[in-house]
Amino acid sequence: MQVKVRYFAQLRELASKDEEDVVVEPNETPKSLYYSLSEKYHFPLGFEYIRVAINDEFAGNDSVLTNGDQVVFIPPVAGG
Amino acid sequence: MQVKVRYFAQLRELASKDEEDVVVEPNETPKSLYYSLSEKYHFPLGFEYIRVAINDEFAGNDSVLTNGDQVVFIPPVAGG
Amino acid sequence: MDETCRFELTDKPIDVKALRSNFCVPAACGGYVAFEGIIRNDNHGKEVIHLEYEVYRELALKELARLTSLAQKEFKLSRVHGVHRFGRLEIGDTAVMIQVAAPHRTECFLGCKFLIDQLKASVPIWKHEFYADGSKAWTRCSEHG
Amino acid sequence: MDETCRFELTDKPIDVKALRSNFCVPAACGGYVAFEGIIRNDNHGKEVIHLEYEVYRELALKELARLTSLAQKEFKLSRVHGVHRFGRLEIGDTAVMIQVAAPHRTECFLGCKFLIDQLKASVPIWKHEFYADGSKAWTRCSEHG
Repeated sequence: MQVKVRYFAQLRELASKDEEDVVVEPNETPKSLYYSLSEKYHFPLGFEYIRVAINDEFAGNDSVLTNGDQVVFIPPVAGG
Repeated sequence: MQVKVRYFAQLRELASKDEEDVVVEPNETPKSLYYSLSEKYHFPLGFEYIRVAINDEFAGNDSVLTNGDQVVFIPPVAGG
Repeated sequence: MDETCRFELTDKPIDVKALRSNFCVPAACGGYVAFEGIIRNDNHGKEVIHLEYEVYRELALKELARLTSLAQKEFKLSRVHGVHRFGRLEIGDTAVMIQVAAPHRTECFLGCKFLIDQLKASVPIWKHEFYADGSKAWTRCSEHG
Repeated sequence: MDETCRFELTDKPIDVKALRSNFCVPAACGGYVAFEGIIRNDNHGKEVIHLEYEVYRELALKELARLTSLAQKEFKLSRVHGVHRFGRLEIGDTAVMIQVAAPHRTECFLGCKFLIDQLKASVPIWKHEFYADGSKAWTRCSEHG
């Protein structure tokens, strides 16, 4: 199965792209996906600093990805 | 000796004047002056609701009036 | 009190847009907070038609200057401007506007709230409310507002 | 969320005077509070030249709507308007403006502060700071500001 990952802020810079399709295992969790991308792109932040959004909604850390999901890993925010 | 009393808000309305000169005893206190005016003009507020200003400065309740002082009895304020 | 902190009295309408324009936020400031107190049409269930503020000008200006200076020190405000109107005001008119700027936002909120709270507690200004039923009253409250 | 409460994103300069004009304070409201977050020239001692805000638009708008609705209920606000800018901003530019009106002033201060505090904590907006020494950084802080 496949999900679309969108990147923002420092993760976007490190991945050098705004988004990409990624093939994942059935029942893959955001955490394991994050760590595999993190290895590829050298993301400096541990998963404990990341919030996850799936299909433009905040998602729990125990979520399970399904085919076609859009996933965003949200590094610490700094609006205002 | 004599002091000038200025009136504001409901005290001004009840006294029907903005100010007046009042003859007082030497060592008269704001409290005794207030109660004598209160009797004359039927001020409804006890002295415990009043703050005193002498010569355009807040004054303590234990102040003593001196000749030529300007005295204001300040009913509860309601700015803002 | 230096020029960066000022609190005035006026008998003219308060032009909040002009006052915002004239309030220059220093480059070291990340936060700005403004409070406006506006005449509402209701006080504890009585319909207010208009009202009149009366002020003991000499002492009010001294007390406002003292509070402004105190707020500046206490909350490390870089700039404060306040103005309170007196005379006759209609529903919807601005009675008071307070603007503050500071490096950080928390101090802006605290400093601005301190100023309006203290103003209501100690500055010799009185409010004469005129009601729809023809009655009128010198209001006293300061806990609501 | 009804029309009286709105929080937007924009890539245009924030015109605080126009926004104040367009913010109509209901007749039952005695209090109005505005917060402006302004780009300052210094972050923890480093001289900032300019910065860029990046936003995850879809989720940011949802989260801002949730917070605005929550603040309205929690603090009984009659009206809320907020706007956050994104893209490149210079020193002195307004990054965010939040206006609230309510019957009483305390709720105005609390509601407005709640909104900016929560915005900084949870809304997916990021700040890329560019410094005088040529370096740059994605800032993280939310406790100061």
